[in-house]
Amino acid sequence: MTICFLATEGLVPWLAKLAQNYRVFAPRREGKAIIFRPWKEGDKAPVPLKATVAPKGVMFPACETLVSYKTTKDPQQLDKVSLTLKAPVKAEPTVLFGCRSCDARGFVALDKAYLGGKFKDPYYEARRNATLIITHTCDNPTPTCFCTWVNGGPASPEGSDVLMTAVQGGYVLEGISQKGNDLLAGSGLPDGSDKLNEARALRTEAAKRVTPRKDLSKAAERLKARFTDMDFWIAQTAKCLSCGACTFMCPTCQCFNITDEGDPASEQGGQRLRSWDYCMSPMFTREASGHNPRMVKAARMRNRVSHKYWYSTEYSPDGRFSCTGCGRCIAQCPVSLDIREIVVKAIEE
Amino acid sequence: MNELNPLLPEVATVVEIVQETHNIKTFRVKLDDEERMKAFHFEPGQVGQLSLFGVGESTFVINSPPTRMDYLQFSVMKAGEVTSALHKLNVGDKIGVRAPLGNFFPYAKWKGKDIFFIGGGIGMAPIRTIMLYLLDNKKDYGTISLLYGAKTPEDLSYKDDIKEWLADPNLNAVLTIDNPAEGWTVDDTHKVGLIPNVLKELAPRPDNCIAVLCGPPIMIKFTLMALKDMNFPDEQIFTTLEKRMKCGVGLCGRCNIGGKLVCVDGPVFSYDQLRELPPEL
Amino acid sequence: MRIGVFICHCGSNIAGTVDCAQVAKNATAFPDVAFATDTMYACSEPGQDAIVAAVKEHHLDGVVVASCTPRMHEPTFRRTVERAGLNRYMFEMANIREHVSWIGKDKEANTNKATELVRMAVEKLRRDAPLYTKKFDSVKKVLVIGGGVAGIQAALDCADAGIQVVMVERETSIGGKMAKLDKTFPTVDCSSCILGPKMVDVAQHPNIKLLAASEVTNVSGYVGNFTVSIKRRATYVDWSKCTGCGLCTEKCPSKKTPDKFNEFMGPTTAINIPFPQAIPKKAAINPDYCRKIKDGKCGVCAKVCPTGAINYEMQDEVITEQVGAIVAASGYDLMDWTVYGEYGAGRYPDVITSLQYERLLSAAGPTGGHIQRPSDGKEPKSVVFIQCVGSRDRSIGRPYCSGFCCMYTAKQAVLTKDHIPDSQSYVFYMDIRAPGKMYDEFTRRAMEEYGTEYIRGRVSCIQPNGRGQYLVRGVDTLMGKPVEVLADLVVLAVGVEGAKGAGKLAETLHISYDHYGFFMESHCKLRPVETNTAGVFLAGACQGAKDIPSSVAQGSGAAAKVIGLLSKPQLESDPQISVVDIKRCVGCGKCVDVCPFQAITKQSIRGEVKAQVIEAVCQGCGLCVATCPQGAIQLSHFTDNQILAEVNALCQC
Amino acid sequence: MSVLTGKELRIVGFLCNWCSYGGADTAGVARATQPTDLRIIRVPCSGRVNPLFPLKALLSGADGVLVSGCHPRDCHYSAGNFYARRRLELLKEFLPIIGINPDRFEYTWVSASEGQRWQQVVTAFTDRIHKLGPAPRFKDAEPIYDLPGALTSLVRPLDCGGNPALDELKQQIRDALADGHLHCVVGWQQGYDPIHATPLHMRKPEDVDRLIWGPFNIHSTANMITQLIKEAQDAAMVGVKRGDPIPPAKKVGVVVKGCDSKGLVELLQEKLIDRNAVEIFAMGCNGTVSTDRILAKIGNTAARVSAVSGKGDTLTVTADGTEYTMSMNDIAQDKCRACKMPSAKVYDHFAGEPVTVAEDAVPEPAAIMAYLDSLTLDQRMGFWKGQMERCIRCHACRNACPMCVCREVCVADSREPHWVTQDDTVTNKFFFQLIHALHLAGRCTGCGECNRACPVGIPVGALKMQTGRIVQRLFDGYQPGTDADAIPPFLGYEVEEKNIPEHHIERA
Repeated sequence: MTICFLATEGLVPWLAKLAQNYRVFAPRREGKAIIFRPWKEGDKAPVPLKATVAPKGVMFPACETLVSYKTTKDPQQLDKVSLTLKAPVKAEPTVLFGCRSCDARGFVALDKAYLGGKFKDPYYEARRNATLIITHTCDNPTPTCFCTWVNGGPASPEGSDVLMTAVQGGYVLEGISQKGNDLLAGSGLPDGSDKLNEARALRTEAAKRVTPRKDLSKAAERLKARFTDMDFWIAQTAKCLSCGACTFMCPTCQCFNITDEGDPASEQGGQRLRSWDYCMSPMFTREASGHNPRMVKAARMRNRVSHKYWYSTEYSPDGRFSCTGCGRCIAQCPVSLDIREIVVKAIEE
Repeated sequence: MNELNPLLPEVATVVEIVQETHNIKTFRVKLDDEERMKAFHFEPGQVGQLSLFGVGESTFVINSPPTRMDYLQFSVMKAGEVTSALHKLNVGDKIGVRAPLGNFFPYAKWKGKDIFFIGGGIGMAPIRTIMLYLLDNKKDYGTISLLYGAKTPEDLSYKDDIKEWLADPNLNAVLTIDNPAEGWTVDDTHKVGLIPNVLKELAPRPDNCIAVLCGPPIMIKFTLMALKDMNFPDEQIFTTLEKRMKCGVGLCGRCNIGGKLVCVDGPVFSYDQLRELPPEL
Repeated sequence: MRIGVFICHCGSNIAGTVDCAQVAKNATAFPDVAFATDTMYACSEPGQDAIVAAVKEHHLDGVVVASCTPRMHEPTFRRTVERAGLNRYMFEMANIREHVSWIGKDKEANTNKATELVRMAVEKLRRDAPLYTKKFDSVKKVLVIGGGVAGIQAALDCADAGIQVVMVERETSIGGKMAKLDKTFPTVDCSSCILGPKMVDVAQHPNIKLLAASEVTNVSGYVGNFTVSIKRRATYVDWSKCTGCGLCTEKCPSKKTPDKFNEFMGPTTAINIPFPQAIPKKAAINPDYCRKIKDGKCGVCAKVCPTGAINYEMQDEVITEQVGAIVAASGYDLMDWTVYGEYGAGRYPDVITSLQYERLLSAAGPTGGHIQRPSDGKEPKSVVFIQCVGSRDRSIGRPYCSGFCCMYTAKQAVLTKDHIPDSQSYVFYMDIRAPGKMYDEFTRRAMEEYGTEYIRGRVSCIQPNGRGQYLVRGVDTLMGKPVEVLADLVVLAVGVEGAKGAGKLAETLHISYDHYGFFMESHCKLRPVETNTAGVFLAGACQGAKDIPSSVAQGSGAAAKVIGLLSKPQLESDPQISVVDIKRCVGCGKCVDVCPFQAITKQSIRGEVKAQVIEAVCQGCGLCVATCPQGAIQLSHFTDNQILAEVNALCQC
Repeated sequence: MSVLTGKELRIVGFLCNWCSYGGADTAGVARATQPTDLRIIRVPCSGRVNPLFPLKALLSGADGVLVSGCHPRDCHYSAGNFYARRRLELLKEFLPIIGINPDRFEYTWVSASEGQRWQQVVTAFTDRIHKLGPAPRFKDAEPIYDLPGALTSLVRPLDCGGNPALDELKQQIRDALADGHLHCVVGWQQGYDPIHATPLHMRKPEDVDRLIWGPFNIHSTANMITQLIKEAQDAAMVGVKRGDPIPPAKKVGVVVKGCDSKGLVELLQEKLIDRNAVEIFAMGCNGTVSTDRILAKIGNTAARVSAVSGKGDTLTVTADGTEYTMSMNDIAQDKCRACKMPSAKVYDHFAGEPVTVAEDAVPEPAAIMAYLDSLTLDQRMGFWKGQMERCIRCHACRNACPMCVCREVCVADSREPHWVTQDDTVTNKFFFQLIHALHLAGRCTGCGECNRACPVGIPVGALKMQTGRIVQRLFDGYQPGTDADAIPPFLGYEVEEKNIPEHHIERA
């Protein structure tokens, strides 16, 4: 394991160096929000806080082209039309800088969904392989954070290539994966092993500040038992607005829509787009016939909660939740709906 | 399927269109890449995604059997945006195909058994593929029967096939329509009545018999009840599920029933499998 | 889809400034276009046949024609594609003549513009769906608005064809302007002698219901099924009892009532019958001058009336009629000539209008047919006629020619000489416009036989000379020198405009009108009696200045259109109407609130409220579509996606 | 298609078939030479022209858009142009807030006979657009990411102390619930910490114990109402067979602040809810807070708040063991600073005394509006570009809006009509916000829920405030949600619009 020390004033030059070879995404403040944006030389140091929106968009953009399509007419024979399809599966070398452990762990959950099944998602895979994740371990868990409840923690290394912990005068960088170690080894940064203990102490301190842990080990079993308890779900969901804030903020929500936009016969052709979709929308499962297996929002909430704490445990070989406890869905919910409360109630009541 | 990119369709050409009923058309398509068409392999019950670029994609069962590979056949009932647009296609038009997708009927396990097919309306499409496949391999199976029902005689698809089926000595085919209609003479093979009722009349024996039923949800519901009344065990009843699908390859997350994804874990389920799933159809 | 595109040259009308072949070539690149060509005259028989042939040969399922305005030939080409076996709504037009070739000469820009308009039409057509008309019954009754000679002709022709007619006349008698005329040109025969019998026919025709002293206040509905509200003004005389004996008018003490029929050339009584040949010949009280109604003191007429027809308590009444068609024949009025300060702006009593002069000439007029100056009753010996007062004068915003003034002025000059053989008439004119049959000959007679002195030039001013005469100053532009004429009487040929209140009537009828109150015909040459509102037709001078023969001809023309329309057993509805997508409708009812025709109602489908369009009532304005926030109601053929496609065809940055 | 480079600009016209299209024909017949830039889209009536069409054109590259219809009173369809006049005037006055020069959009009336005038209109408008030059493109604007932090002054003193009438309110609700005629009552309870409240659905009398009232009751209860009424109706239908008479549904109770009640009134105005379907419990509001402002005062967004107490204008927050005191002046929500209706005027129960504001009190313009007004057109375009870049299209703004009743049939998700695509270009994302704003024109009660709900803090409410300003000016101070009998301005018209002048392009 390579351990380096990066002085506070060395951060921006180091990022500038990275930016020469990678697209660098880092959090910056925009209005009240903190957003991951491409970082360029000349930009300020990234904000050392949890971003408002999880950085999953770096691997799984809010909207991307799956297939470009275009038809071409034979000028000699106008009704002879050929169809050309292009699938731009490509990824630039990328560094995701300054996400939290909960964000990095989100990619592990997404890996299960996109790379763990019968078919792999080549778009995600390409970007995942091309991306190096430098995680800024968490030093200020918020009241909505609950990473420790879902087997994570403010400094969980899962999903990260490099862990970075703020210490006196700078940062300790620890290589976690081969990719991460290689990056640090070639970085020319001084050794930081001597600061590792300080970093560890700070992390332990941070972990203590996470909202006291509740035992969710029975979640899958209890949710299964609750499935038909509609009164429970209606009561828990009453205040939900059915918007997509929770799912779009979420580091693990994987669902997407596919739509064709643009006319194949037009000069510029069209694109088959993949865009984020949200299971709280009544449109999500509505069929052409009008039939909708999840017509009421209670059924949709049941699906969302069950997916995260029950279904995912079935399809993940390691039985993990599809939730990293980042708490964004609580903090950013317009009605402050608390998913922790639902799961705990489902278990306890 | 494109091995590298399961979301990238292959270009295909519509070679023939059959108007089955007022709202069902059958499309016969060929992949443009002849090599790939030759190498195309699928199992009965598997589905394909047809793309009409600029409109979208939709899932249909491949209802020609794997034993007859001149073309891939899909039957499309007009319902939403994609199916309506498909209905406007002409022979020679280009579409996209992603196939085969999903699981298939476990016909290997059915060897030596009697098979009773029950198809309602557009649900005849998945039945057609497995039934023709089994008929092409008749020696491996016992009695093969078909009960195919529709609202009116005009709503019966595959009219050319039906003539052959009624004449086929290897198949006991019975047709039914919901209400009496002019020109529909009731006899041993032509009935009037809802599928569950006619089924009870035909009274297939449950022992050593596999029941395969496909059709609209309401028909499935009552036919299942009828089969249970006739003591068909859960594991001998098979059906196919339909859900709103987008990716068809287990990624987009909307066709789940509990932890199962209909697009990759289905569409074929036995009734005992279904009972294990959360009740969210 | 397989679309065929046809670019019309329209001879050189389009091809002169648009490269039609290039436009056709450009069109081949557009989506779904399977065939594109240019054609000399798309609307001609070979042109249409070529379209039919191309549809069949190339298996087209939609056609775009780029030619003139769709307001002209859209119906033509719809029939063409129907002949080719397509639904007639699988057709779009691009207007590359009125909107392109005729308004600019830059061939490059025009060609580019035409290409884009074709592109828009193609994009719209790609989103068209076949539409099917529905049949509906029509009311076999026509409303004729205005009882002048044009309206009378239209009413009689319709009535003779067996159609019920409701004739609405604002005044208490029909007859219109023609009834006020003494003689008519060029034959100088008596106006009331030729009009009178027709007026009587109206009164007596079993198929005509005459509503005088009435005005149309509201029209709703649509072709074949209009509902018309008619306000019948209180005349204070029960016409069912009035015999028209005239006793009341003899005894009426209020003898200073202005006489509208006589163009205010003399007073009349508060209760009167406007003229002897009035139809209906019934008395009516002018409430502004009736002493009983104003002050409650009098009641003479009630006392003398032998049938007890007088009713001072009478109220206005509103009548509702159902009709299938409407003929507007509201006629003309003279413009307000007092804007001419140089002619005295109305201050000089002996400067009068030509229509007032007609009343002086008329034996039934206030002077009994003797020409007397309004100021002193003397017979004028020198009469000056001034032409084009309020016609062809841009300086007061009246650029158009009133058409018939040249002729009646000649007539009046002739009649002046007949009445006062020792008189001399002068006519100041700009040009003499006498294009009708026997017209020019007539003006020649006025000059040559009757010695009328025609002076080509405008009058710059009229000044009283202080001795009871007027000094008329002008320029003789032929001689190139100033002219002065001393006149006893000056007659102004005042320009005409749409009748007072024509604008309001047009709004009631939902038809267009111009600045001058003239109604807009559907096509200036080919559809002169139709309007753009189906079922509403025009007759007479309400459409533009017309003399009697033209008004009569147009009255018959309008009648022919009405007869043609109402003789069909059923009418076909325009299927370009609104359609509700009940899956998207949330039942908020905003469409119901804004629909100008009450064509949308709420229905309950499985307990949920949804909007429903009443197909026969919807007129296809699309207001509901622009109102529905979720786009659940769409206007067939003008859907949001179609208009968006047109926008997108133009704007893609 | 592209414009003829150097010669032409992109000008789109929407002309009604009966008058203006005919007028353009008449001009053509008269060979009235005109500039070639204009492309005409024929529509049946100017009333068909949804203002979103011109807006879409302007956002997609049009340099100018002209709408022309029949003269007022002369509409082929009687009244289409009366509605159009209001809507198009709204659009014209709306454009500056998004950085589009309103001169680029014009509407006028040309009759079929006015060929000459049409020539003048086209010539003058084309000339005007050429003088303005090619329109700045939204996608090319220089983005501005900052937001103004200024606070406006309070229109009345705010108070974060308890309301003594709360017990009275609770008793009213308990009694009503005990009576059994209510499906449920919506109010507020404490959320996951003392500075976060969350909606409370009271179904049993004992649920009422959790009801709170005070500065944290930020959510609009009006938002929930249409769905709850539907829920109550569905509940009544349970067990009812087809053909049976439909039993009456239970009422839905709702606890309201003054601003919430405006939402209800607007819903009543639009006949979206039935007055008999709701039971309104009201109490005077002394102002609510912005949790962001509280956290900013504490100086740590991760602060753990253990207690709050309010007294008069001062709020004391205990966070991470430290007490922070703050004034309502510094932490109140923007809408409360300008609120002139703290008490509901339409209610069934009112607890305590209504809170009032002086009739003549004049609120300061919202800080965001003052800020936008201070920017140039280009900067405003850049501002929206910068803000909208971070929009993730979660539609919380829409779902939190009490007036957005389209829900699952919202045009954001529809392809028929296809107003917005799934493409996440900034322009496309912004267009949805513009649709939302224009759909709310004359309806938005200013509850500010769209702003508050936005997880990434985009001030989308400013777009609606712009429509609010226009509506107030055009319709004599009209305030949506204050009169249940008033017709919303864009669903009505006056034959003579006293505040909408006729636009004479040809004389420009």
